[in-house]
Amino acid sequence: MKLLEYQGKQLFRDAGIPIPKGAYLPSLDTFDTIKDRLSYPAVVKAQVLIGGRGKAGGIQFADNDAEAKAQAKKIIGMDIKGHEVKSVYIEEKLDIDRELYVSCLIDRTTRKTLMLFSAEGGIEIESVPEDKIAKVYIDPLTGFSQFHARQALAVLPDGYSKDERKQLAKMLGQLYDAFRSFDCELLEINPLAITKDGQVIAADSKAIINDAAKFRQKKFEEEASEYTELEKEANAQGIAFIQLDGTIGVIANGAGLTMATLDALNEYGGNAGVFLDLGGTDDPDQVARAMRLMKKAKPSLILVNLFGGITKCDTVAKGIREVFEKEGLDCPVVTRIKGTNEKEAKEILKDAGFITTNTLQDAAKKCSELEKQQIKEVA
Amino acid sequence: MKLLEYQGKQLFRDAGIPIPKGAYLPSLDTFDTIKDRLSYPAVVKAQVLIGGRGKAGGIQFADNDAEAKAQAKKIIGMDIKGHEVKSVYIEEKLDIDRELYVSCLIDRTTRKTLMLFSAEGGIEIESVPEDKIAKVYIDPLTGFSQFHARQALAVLPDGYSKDERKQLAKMLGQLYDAFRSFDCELLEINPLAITKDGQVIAADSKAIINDAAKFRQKKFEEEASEYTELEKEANAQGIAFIQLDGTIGVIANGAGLTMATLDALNEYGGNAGVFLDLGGTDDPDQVARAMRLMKKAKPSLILVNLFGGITKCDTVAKGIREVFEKEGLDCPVVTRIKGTNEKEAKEILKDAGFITTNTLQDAAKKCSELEKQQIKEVA
Amino acid sequence: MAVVLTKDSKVVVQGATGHQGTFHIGAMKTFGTNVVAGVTPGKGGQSVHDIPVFDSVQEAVKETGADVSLVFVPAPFAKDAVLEAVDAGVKTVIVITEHIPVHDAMDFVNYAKAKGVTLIGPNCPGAASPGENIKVGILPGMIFEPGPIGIASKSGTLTYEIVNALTEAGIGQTTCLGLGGDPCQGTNFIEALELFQADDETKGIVLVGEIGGTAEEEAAEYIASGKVTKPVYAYIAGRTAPEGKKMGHAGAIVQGDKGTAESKQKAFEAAGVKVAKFPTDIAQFVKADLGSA
Amino acid sequence: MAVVLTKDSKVVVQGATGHQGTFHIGAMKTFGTNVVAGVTPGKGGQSVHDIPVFDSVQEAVKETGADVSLVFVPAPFAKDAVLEAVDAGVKTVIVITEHIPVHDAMDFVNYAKAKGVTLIGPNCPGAASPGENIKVGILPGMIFEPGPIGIASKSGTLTYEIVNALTEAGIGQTTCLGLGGDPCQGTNFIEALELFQADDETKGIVLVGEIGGTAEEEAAEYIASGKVTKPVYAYIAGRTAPEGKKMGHAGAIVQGDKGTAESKQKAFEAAGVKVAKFPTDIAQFVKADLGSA
Repeated sequence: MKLLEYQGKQLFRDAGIPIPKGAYLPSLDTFDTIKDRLSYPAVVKAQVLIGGRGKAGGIQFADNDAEAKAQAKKIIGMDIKGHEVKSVYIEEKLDIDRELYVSCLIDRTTRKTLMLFSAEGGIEIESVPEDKIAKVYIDPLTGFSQFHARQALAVLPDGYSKDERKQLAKMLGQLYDAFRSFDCELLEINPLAITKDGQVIAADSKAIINDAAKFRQKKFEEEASEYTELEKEANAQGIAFIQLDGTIGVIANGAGLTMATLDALNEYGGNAGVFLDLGGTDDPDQVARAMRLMKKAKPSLILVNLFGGITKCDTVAKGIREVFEKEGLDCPVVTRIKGTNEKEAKEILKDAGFITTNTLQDAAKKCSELEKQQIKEVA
Repeated sequence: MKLLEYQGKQLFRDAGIPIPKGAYLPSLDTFDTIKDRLSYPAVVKAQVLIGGRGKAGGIQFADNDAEAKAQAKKIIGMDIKGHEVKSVYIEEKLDIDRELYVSCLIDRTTRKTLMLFSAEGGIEIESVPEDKIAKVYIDPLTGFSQFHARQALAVLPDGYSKDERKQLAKMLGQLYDAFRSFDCELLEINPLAITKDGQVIAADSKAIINDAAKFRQKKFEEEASEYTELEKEANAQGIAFIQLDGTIGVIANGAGLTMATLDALNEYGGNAGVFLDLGGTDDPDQVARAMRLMKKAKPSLILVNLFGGITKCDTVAKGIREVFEKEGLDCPVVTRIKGTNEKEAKEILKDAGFITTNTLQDAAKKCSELEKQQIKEVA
Repeated sequence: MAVVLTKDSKVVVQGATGHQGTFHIGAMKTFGTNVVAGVTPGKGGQSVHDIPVFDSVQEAVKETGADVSLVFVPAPFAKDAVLEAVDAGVKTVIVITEHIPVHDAMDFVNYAKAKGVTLIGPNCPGAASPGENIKVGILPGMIFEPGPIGIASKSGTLTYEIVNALTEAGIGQTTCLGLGGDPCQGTNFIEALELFQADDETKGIVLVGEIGGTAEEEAAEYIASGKVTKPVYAYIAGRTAPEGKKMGHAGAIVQGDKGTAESKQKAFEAAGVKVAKFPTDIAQFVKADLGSA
Repeated sequence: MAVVLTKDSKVVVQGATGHQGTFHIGAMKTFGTNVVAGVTPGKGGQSVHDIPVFDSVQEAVKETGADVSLVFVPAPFAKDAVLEAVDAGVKTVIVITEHIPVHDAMDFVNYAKAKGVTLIGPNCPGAASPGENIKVGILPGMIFEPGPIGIASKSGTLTYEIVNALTEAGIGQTTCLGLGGDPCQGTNFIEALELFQADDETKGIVLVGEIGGTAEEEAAEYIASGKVTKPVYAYIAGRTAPEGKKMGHAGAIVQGDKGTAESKQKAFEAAGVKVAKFPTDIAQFVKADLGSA
């Protein structure tokens, strides 16, 4: 779950990390309720889950309430790279002297927290030279210790005062603790600002909360989402469902097998429109729910690729059959079924008019041919 | 540093552990200021660092303010096993159904925290049969986890409700966290009470805070001490100084060597009155300060046993000489000096009239003989 | 021999009395696995398929000498279960549970590693050594045959396909390790390669990777360094996955230009690893190199 | 050979620029110790006795290949220093600092152990292997001679007495390990016995114990189990210490009837260990058994 900037700032505040004075404006008509929390000059910032909002006009300045409200009005409703702006965050404009960068993320290789720190902030970290980024690995068995802060601050050039270094070291420890206690996958401060009067302060926030930890992270609601409505519906049902650019719906059991099915389809020129992973289920009801989601995505045809292990092919087939019989399927279905109770599954689906194939390659080839035909027919 | 019961209760409250309602009465004349924090029936408890205060009359009951004040008056000033009662703690009398036991301590063997838990509380844990005590080892690398609570609660007999088990599990986790965050060497709840209405509550407290962690544990002041006035003075100067039953003052460098010197003395029938470890110092000023402390303890004679390694015997000798010359020593001194700059040290002390010996055995023997002579002379 | 699991392994199942635990204790016993104990707190004294259930892993280990723990415990309690198993002294922990918070996984993976415990998973199907008559986890038993190939995989069903194709081609397996599809794995490709390289019976190694992270690239580097002398074959799922989407597994995500199938394929090929276009091609590659077992 | 420290050991000193650090870098160099680096945060680029000082252990290890760290860092910062050394990849950490909070010591002792790092101390004088020309810590160099005796001790000066008496009696030492007088030790008597038992050059072992804890009793049990075949000699300080008083060392305390010298002496004697009444008697015992070296 990605947090909007203002939520990330709340998270920082809870962690003791200094943030500029500011207020969240969920909609224009509530402006009066936040007025007394504003201080000018102020920045009015679009709350969207996408970078580059400044260039897109999503960050504006204001010197008084009237201006702030006018800017908010201008920004709310904007479309920034496909993201509609629904709200703004208004905060005091900082008198920034230097912009730094810090983030925590999960390093898969070492299986530790990786803290990146650089004196070059305010830009994408990818554009900063490697030798100007400190990479600090933090073992979960010990947590953050002062030597981690020293390792990070070692990349600072001359000209940082003792007090600034002290504030930074403190903030790094707080960031790590927040990264853990809020179950983050990413927690970034960019820019990490040092003001002209020497205050170290988080000028922006980027936070991703680990979806698997949502059950114990209830403080933040998902206010903006990159998921489509259908994807959200699927998530709620515990089904891995992703909408893609093409038109063919792919159903398989297991994430790896589903990806492999997409890949095979692509090899033959097919274009997948839905990734639907049944996972380990062979509960016909769950399969039927998945089929219904697939129908809603209106695929031009459906490719079912099953490998039955502990999962039984026939019970999966029952779920598919049920939707087919009771609710109908208005597109061709290509099946490839292999493994446990393969024969029984084929028997169940035999008079449904599905196209049966024996290998993934055959199934993918068949689908691609059908898709080309459909496109021709439409044309 | 040992905490008084009321301080331990404050520690528990900070840790979220339920405690009875109560108030600390540092002296009788402040009774009126705590009146509104009392609830009756109440228990008035002597605040001393020694067990068995109940049997000694240090725990009394009261049904109203007048009785409470009267009981406090009776208890304050009492002598319990050599400990003068200076204050009382007055708390609500619990309607106790069952008494349990839990403690955390440092296990030297495993180098982990050892949690002891038993359904048999209210008595010394030493008198509880081994098989009724759960011993749970907690690795500092992981901290407390629910399986530790399950291991502890496994010794509970039948008859504990699900809710009671849940309260207990929670309290064990809180106790462990408090044990760590307050740098304890021992943290004990005995009895851990379950009231007739099913509330789990800490009815008493015993806490020892690690002296080495005092620099970061400033919440609690040392209100009662087992140390003598001279020992406290020595502690404040960073000198290991312990008053013992005998009359011979022993000075050596290093705790092990000082103990070995006491032991040798004892082998020859001598009775040590002071253990004074100079540690690794050879700063003449620090040695002089140590000698002055020794003088204040009025030993009948002084045994100086030095082994010079990195520490130089001559600089130690200088410190001794300085006190001897400027302030005088009114008892015989027996020395045994060995190691680095042994010769120079002997030279420095040669005309001071000290008795010099070559081995620890000789020195111990000589001291014991002198002591016996002194006793005879007095008699 | 085999790696991780041998016929001497004694298995305790954490989360034994749930639906999944009960079913798979039966399936494992059928396969020949020496399941010696189950654990479900509060259900000590019961039994599942004649296997005694204990309240704690400590007790189970004490009473039965179990040295491998299989964890089916639900995600919120999985960390506690793994720490309990490690402290109880088992040598191997296999975690099937999916959707475990990633910081919990980091905690227990690092703790297990520090204590010298081999951890497989989380979010994995388990492991099987067919020649030793042992499988621990949820892998289907009928696809395996004893033979010379070691398999390490991030994906469940996809691996079953590949193993099944190997078996159908007459090529058996020493051990199949399901490493799991989460970002934080107890055992990664390099560690699996070390195990298989050291195992005399393993003559060839199959790696089933997918998009996300750089474990495949690191494995390729390890192979290229000369530390692996046995032939290695690979399949990588997710060549057509779009950027920024988690493809069913928490770890299967291309971020910017990082974690792409293309990068992994290139790295493997540069290290002399044959990369298959379709999962079942692996069996043909191996057969061509080794002949049928 | 010797244990823990050999002539190949490369030493980095944490807290190099303080009074103690500076003095002992000089003393160690004189003894022959290969001190390769110092570390004091903020003082990187300086040097002490011609030894380069770095800002971090990581940097020191990278630049010099140091594999032993000696910690003089003040107590409040000692935990951070040890964690830094362990993460920097050294194989041995020797902690001289005294008065370290016991929970800090538990943390770093467990972490070092989990990472396979040998930790000696805290609150110890260090270690010396005279035949390898190396001492790491604050032990006086002139008392040592190469020879066949291994020593492990809870006490500093007392050990110097005993080593000095051995040397004067013509009996040298393989390695002398100062284990420290704190309740939580990185290396205890049993671990020291394991090391000395495995060292071919060590022909006899001296343990210098004191009141407090049960490390001596456990060592006695370990010896009695037959795992130590070399002769063991012991001295125990604190026979006359009163109950409940910490005798100079944080760990030297008799609590109730636990941790008494009597109990330790009995346990040792039951295990066949000769226990000396006076420190210097040890040399006579060893001489009688082994003859002069």
